[in-house]
Amino acid sequence: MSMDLPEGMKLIDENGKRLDGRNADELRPIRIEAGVLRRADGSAYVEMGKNKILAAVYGPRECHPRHLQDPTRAIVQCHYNMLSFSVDDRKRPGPDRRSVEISKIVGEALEYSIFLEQFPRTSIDVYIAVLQANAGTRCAGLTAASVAVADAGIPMRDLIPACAAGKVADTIVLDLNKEEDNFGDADLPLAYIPRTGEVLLLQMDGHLTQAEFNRAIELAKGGCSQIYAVQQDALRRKYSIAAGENGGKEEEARGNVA
Amino acid sequence: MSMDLPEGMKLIDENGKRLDGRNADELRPIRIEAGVLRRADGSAYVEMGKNKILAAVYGPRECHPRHLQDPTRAIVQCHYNMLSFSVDDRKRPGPDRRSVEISKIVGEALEYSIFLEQFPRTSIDVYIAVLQANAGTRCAGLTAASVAVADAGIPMRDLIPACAAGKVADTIVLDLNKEEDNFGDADLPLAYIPRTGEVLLLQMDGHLTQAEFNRAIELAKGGCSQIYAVQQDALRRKYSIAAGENGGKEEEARGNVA
Amino acid sequence: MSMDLPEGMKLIDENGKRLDGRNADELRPIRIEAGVLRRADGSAYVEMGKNKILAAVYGPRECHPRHLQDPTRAIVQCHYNMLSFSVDDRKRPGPDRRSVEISKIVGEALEYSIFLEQFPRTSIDVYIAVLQANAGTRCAGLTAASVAVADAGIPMRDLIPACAAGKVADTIVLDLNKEEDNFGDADLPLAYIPRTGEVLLLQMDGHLTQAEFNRAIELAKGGCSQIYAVQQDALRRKYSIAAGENGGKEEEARGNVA
Amino acid sequence: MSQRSPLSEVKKGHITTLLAKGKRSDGRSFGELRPVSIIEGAIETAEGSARMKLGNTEVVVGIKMAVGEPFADTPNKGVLTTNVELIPMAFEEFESGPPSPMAIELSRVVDRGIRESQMIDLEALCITPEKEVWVLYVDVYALDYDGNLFDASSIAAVAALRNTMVPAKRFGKGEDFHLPLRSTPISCTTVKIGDYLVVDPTLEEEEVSSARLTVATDENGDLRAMQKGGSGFFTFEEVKKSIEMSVEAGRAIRGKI
Amino acid sequence: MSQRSPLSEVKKGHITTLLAKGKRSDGRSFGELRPVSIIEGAIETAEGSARMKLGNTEVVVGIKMAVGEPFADTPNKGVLTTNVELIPMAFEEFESGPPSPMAIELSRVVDRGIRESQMIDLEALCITPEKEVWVLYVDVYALDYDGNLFDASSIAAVAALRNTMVPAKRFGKGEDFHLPLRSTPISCTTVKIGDYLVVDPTLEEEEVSSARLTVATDENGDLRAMQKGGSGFFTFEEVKKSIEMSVEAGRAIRGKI
Amino acid sequence: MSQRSPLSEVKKGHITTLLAKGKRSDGRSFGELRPVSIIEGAIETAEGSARMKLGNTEVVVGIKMAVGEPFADTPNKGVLTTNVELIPMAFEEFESGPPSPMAIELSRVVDRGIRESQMIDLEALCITPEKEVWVLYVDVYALDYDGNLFDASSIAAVAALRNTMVPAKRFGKGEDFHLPLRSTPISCTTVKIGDYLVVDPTLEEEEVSSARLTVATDENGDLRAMQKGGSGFFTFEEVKKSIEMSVEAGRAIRGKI
Repeated sequence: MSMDLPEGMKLIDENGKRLDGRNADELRPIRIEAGVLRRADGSAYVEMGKNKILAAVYGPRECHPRHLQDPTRAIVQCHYNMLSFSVDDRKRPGPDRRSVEISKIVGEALEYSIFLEQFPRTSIDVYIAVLQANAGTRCAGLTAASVAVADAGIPMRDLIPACAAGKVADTIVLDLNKEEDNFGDADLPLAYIPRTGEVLLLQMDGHLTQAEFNRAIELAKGGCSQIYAVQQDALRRKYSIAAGENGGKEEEARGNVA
Repeated sequence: MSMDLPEGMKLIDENGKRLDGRNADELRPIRIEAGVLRRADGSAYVEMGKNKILAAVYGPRECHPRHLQDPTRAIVQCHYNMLSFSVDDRKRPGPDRRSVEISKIVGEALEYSIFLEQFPRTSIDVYIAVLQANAGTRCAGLTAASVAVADAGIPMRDLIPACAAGKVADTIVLDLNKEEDNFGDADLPLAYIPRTGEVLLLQMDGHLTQAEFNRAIELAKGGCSQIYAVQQDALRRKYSIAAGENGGKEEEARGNVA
Repeated sequence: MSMDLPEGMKLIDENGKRLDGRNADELRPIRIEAGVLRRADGSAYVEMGKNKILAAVYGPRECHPRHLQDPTRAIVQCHYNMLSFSVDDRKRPGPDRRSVEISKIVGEALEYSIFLEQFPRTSIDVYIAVLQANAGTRCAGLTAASVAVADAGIPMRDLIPACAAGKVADTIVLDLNKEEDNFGDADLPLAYIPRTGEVLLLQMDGHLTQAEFNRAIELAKGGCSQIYAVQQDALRRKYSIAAGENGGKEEEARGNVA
Repeated sequence: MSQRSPLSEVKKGHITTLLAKGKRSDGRSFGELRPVSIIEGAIETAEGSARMKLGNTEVVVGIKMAVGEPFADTPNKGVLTTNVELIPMAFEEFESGPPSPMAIELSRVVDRGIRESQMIDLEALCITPEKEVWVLYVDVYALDYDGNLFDASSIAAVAALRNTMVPAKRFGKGEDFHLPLRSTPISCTTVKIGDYLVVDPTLEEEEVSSARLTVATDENGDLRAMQKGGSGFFTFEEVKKSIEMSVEAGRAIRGKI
Repeated sequence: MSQRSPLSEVKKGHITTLLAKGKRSDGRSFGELRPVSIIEGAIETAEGSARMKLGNTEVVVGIKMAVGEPFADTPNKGVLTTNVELIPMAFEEFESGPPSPMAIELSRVVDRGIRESQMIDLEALCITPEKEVWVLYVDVYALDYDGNLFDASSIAAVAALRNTMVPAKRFGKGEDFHLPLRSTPISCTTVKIGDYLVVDPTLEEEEVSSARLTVATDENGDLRAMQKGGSGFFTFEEVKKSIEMSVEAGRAIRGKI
Repeated sequence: MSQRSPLSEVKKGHITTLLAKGKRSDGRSFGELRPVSIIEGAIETAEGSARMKLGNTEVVVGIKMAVGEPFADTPNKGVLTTNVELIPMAFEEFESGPPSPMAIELSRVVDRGIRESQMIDLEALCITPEKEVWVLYVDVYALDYDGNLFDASSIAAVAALRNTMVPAKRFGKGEDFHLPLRSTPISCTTVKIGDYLVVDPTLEEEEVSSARLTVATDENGDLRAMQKGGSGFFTFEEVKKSIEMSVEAGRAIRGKI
């Protein structure tokens, strides 16, 4: 949000198209695959525009460190991690403050979605690895993590889709990409369960009037609904492939939402 | 002790007065309030010249980390902490080596004053926060911490007052301020129980003949006696206020020693 | 291995002599003393050329941290440590990555030599301090540590001698010194038990044909055999001195292998 | 908020019963802040400072400035660094050592409240583009914790910034001047307990709440930053209600700094 | 490898029994690698990259470059930094936090395989001697762990280096160019189980093995780096046999990158 | 000193009984140091060094120097850094990792003994004011611990400084020269056991003592640094007696370095 727009760059052109050709209310292409890792109990891979994100889930398993154990339910420990080469300037490996904050709010959203009371004293460990980043990684990461939890067979209330809306060149748009995030006016990530209308993650940076806020929320809700369908589809494919004993080809199993 | 005296600065003027107008054997104004925090089990606030210091005590409580537990008595864990903005150049938050050393020697002095045998296996945790520093913070911190321990209702042998003496421009003086500490020749912090003559903290930096040392000790003893009276007064006020059910106004409860 | 040879420096002269006057197959002078520290359970001091190395052993003793405990046998925890002033440019105290790697491979070699099954749940802690370094410290450190383990009276399969061979100015040589290590072409540290022909440590850096490799191995084996004799001698001296109740003078007890 | 002991279930029951009767345990209405007291300029060694009580919650904020280098991607802007320290003095569960996730979230929310609202004219803190800019440290310390550190920290930070003098003279950069400020964002936090929303929660209320929404608004009631926390959910109706309560409560605070 | 549970004794018995019959539990011959798949250039934000599967073991490698200062003792050479991260995503026993000894050994062995083989022409990465050189970060992340990270990491790193473009334009240093490379070292690891030697061990095989030998060889079959690990021993005969197996298996890999 | 096991109560009884008879368990008188041996210049890679035994306590000190920047508030003085490492080799209770409070107190007391006594002419270590000065690292390692590391460390550090050559040639700053020194401070430590004061305590004596006083004196018997430790007390009479014992014992040491 903090950078000055480079000379000559137009975030929205005269036809209302964005830098990558999208309309204001359009998501970037999204692809989700469930069950991509062998070692983890559950896993998922998400490509959303130029974001490439892996999520893995281990658990419910013995809780480490012990003092975090809750005798009444499982805890969720979420670790969001940007790989060093996922951004333009190399990031030092290991968690920075931004990662810790994202891990916390993504973990809280996941907590709500899981029937934690069924697994007292255990930990459900969620690892999100951002292989390539292009704005919106916390939402894509939560989207992936939720599919990975389902892939691990952990009983859930529902899947959690997430995406951002924001304000760019005085226009409220859906799903900001990197340039829009850098040079835009506001960003509003949302995680929301379409079936129940529950908001599990909500942040806002920048400057929005209350009317603009309402419009942004509407766009983000629409985005979540689309992503929710892709999440369900990924799991269905995984299970049908499993049922058909690898009869389906992976290429066919890919879905796009334009 | 290590800096060169700026040109034209006179630490002691022709009338024997110091930069802040004090005589050689004079303390800075000191004010102590007991019971200033709600959450802590005991607390105290000390202003001594331009030093502003808070102390809080928690305990006796379960000992963390466990391996420090002593089956025969309580342990004292003291943490001296200079807030980042308490000095001219911002200090990075967190303990540096100086803080660790001060925590150790202040904690050892407090240990002696507490009947530790009454609380085996527990920890008494003492936190000293320097909000504004102007030389002499370890003594003012110990002075505050001892009042906070008393305010927590922990059985004690006695209160511990502390103050420094030193050598400035060839003169032995009481209670060095920042300029005197920076440009002086010696600093001698002392914690001493006037009633029993017990020395609990003693350090010396700089250069003193044995005769100068003896003179400095005499001044510091006198300073401790004055501070001891202010400590007692702070506790008396706190208890009389408590007894009078907040009948006294806080403003009246402040005392000064000039 | 990575530095360019300074102009005019000849690592091997026209007579086949090395910078320090040695022949290609010659070790640096080596001296070993067992039992040099009082507090440790076992200890040894090694000088090998300009390397000066102390090793100390504590244990078998209670295993810290606990989670490393093995109910079936002792574990070996080895810590290789270069003192800050042991090299030309001061090294920051504390382990760097190189130290961690060396600790791991030296510890693994020692593990094999000890009858670990006799001491379940315990830890055998080995500390190697490099006081002065001049290439070959991992081998000299392992050589010292093995004597220290024996000095601690811990039941062992055998002593472990170690030394390197390498390639310098197109010649395969034994026991590289600092200049040869810096400007040479390959380095091959080896730990090997002459009696059984067992290889316990083997690394190689640089560039060797397979024929050169075989020649280097032969040289290193010869070096190990010589060092093995010095190790045994050090222990014999220690025990005979002990048996003779300090009747022998320390100076006489020193041995050299040229 | 993460561990639920049986005790807190009892507490929760009691608090929820009261709320159902329209009452809070300390007698406030749902949208009412606790008493606020702010002492500005309390720390002479700082360029700006504020010691603030919000009910029994107390924080101290000090601003320090120095001359440093700008970030490569903002060569003509000063540098802002915000840090909240949850020192163990303030609460028995705060620990020394590296900052907890709670402290990091707090730091980042306070930072965004200041940064994204563009409260500070960072361009006016450029001395020589690409070379020298003013670096500004906002350090918040919790001293006594009884809930709602989000608002206590944010508001005290804003108050401290408002009395900050840039120490130009000390650094040989001309005369001291007031820190160049623009808007004054006010942060206000609502928590959800059962189905009820209350502003400025005490620690007891925080412990039994399921979710938290912090909203920073400016003089015009525009939104400048927002952060939902906790593992419970809000409906969109509740989000809107929270925003309204925040704007309202923000107005009350705005007069005091 | 350090702790031997009763379970692994049973496993070891089973695996050794099979080996005595000339078989491995996944059907491979002793000198046979698992199926290899390498996707080069998978990461657009990196200067070079490779995602590699070796059986069920998966790693991703990204190369990042920047302009920096040379080391004082190599003023005319670029700087190479290699790091292997064993993130907990890949295996239930990997932990967050400072790198374990296993991760450090891996990093250093991968680094030496590249550095000592002089694969990269580091002198061609000097911009201005003593002042500016290219700094090259080789970052390896384990994603899925089923044994033999030594070879997966080394080979993927080599593959990533081979598709690396030096981002000269982005740093104002002329046109982008291919990273200047010389030889292509291939690393191959053999482990000893009982008295048997097998290449490219699975995790199960690693857990029952007593010793490990990693050998990096070049196009000519010359040795470029070697690392023995584990608390067991090799005889010299076994060392030579391992080298032969490594050269052989290396040849198989060499065609695939 | 912090934990009192029943064993140490027995030990304390025994040691105190002996002291009441005017005896110490190793036969020394109350004011007598243990045998001292100092090997100066033992480490060739250091600019100066000393390996010292004080009874069974052994330390090694190395001095390293480099060219660096002065501190802003002392632009014309060299920089002194003192560090004591309590490595686990020396004692079963010493641990790897960040320095313990004991190690930090030791480092700072050794540092002050050197710094406040103005032993080193730091102004003579200025190369170019505000730009370049000599940086001096005094690194003390405990090798074998049998009490009184305060004195062993301080005295060995002083001995090492006295044989230090400034490596000017290696840094292109002219000819090497002796480190410019002024006074020679000698540190001596007394502990209180029951009501008795003894110098140079063994580990056993330290463990049963209630308080410690370290006093650094110069050639004239003037005081240059002092540090009381331990949770017991001294009377002023005892402080004066300790100073006398320190001056006396310091004189004995002074001849040996």
